[in-house]
Amino acid sequence: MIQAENNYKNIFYEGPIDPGFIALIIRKHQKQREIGAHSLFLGQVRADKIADQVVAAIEFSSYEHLALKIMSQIREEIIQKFGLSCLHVYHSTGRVAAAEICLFVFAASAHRNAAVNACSETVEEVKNKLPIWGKEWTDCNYFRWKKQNNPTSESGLLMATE
Amino acid sequence: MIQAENNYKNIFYEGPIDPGFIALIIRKHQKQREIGAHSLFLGQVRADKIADQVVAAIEFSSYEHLALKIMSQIREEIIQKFGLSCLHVYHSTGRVAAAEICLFVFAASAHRNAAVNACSETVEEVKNKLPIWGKEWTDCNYFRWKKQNNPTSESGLLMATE
Amino acid sequence: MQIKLLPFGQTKEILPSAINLPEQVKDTNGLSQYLVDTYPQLTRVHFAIAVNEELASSNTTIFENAVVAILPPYSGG
Amino acid sequence: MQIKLLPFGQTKEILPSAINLPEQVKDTNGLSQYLVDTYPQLTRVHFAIAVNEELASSNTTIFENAVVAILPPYSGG
Repeated sequence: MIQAENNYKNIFYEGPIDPGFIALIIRKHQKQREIGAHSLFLGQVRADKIADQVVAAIEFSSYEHLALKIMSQIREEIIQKFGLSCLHVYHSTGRVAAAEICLFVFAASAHRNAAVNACSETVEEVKNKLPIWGKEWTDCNYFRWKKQNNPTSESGLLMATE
Repeated sequence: MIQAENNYKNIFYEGPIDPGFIALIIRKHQKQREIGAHSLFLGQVRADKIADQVVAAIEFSSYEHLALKIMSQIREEIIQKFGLSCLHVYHSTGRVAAAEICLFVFAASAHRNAAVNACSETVEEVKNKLPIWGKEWTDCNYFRWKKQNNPTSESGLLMATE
Repeated sequence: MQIKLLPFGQTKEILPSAINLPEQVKDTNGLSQYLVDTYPQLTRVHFAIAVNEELASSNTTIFENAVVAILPPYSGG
Repeated sequence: MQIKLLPFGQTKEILPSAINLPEQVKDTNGLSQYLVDTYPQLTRVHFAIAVNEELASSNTTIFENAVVAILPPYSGG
């Protein structure tokens, strides 16, 4: 696949994703008369307990260019597999506080099942295949590196040194 | 279950559902720090072909009070089954043009799978169990009564008499 | 017996909103038959019946002044 | 051999951003071993390697001036 590097669709959104931005994306599809269903997924930073502290924010960093390249492949595959009209992905970079949104996936299709299944599969792929890392900061300014399924029992907290 | 009649949560939205309203509902959950995932479904009126015409709008009517009563039961069951933080359903009444939104389901939970599965199951229940009817109007002002899976081949168009 | 009839969807184009039932109609099965006989256009339509906001999943007695809804197949969403 | 090192996530707190590799390190397997030996804190971290933006799914040769990314387990979403 030959594709100019700067042709990859951007997915990164600085800071928390604003609900107004989500509305804007929805509104953009209000002219597409062949669409019958939109499935949206929003990931929100949860104030998980870590030992006696709670997660106050996650700081996201990424190997952005590689992430865009991989996302571009995932996007093409999923659009084709499910026959989507549209697929949009946005992931926060930088700091996102608890109760704010850090991931937004939007799939649109003529039919419900295609939209819903494509959205779920995209979320799965984003979590497993994109080089993105989350650093969980607690309310006491300790941190630990997020794991995809961090057990809340295991602390592993470190003091901030930076 | 004893419940005052006017306690049923309203689900009806006059006309097409505005993306700004969807943003408002999302924003309302930005204080709930235990939420990790939102799953949203939006149903949009599709400009299906009927014979040589296309659907220009759907006019929705409902047995509203019975619909609210049934929805209230569905809502309680699904919140409990999936351990949701929130479940919201909005359905248009009146006329909704092609490419406009007529159904909005929102499920929020600590975890992704619960939110996604609850949202899908709610959409299914709304379509199957709520006394709501859609009258499909074509661009030539003919109509037919929508069926849950209207084959596009079968016309059954009638001339408007009202 | 006088009942209040709430026809929905396409049945609203066929049925009136109040109806005086003959004495022999006492339940939802009887009502279905009576309506189909009286309004032949109804033959083409499947419909369920709700009496006083309860879906009649089996044959249900109808009393004077009941609110009886005629519900063709749902098509919301 | 001089390479550009791009450590991400927690490896960014352990590794430098440029490194001069000894002659015997010629591929990603050799690099992994060299890094773990030189930066013992790395022992506790699983990581994958990408060479010039290609994930090294098997042992991959590294040339002078390569851009080598060190990728601990992803945790986006």
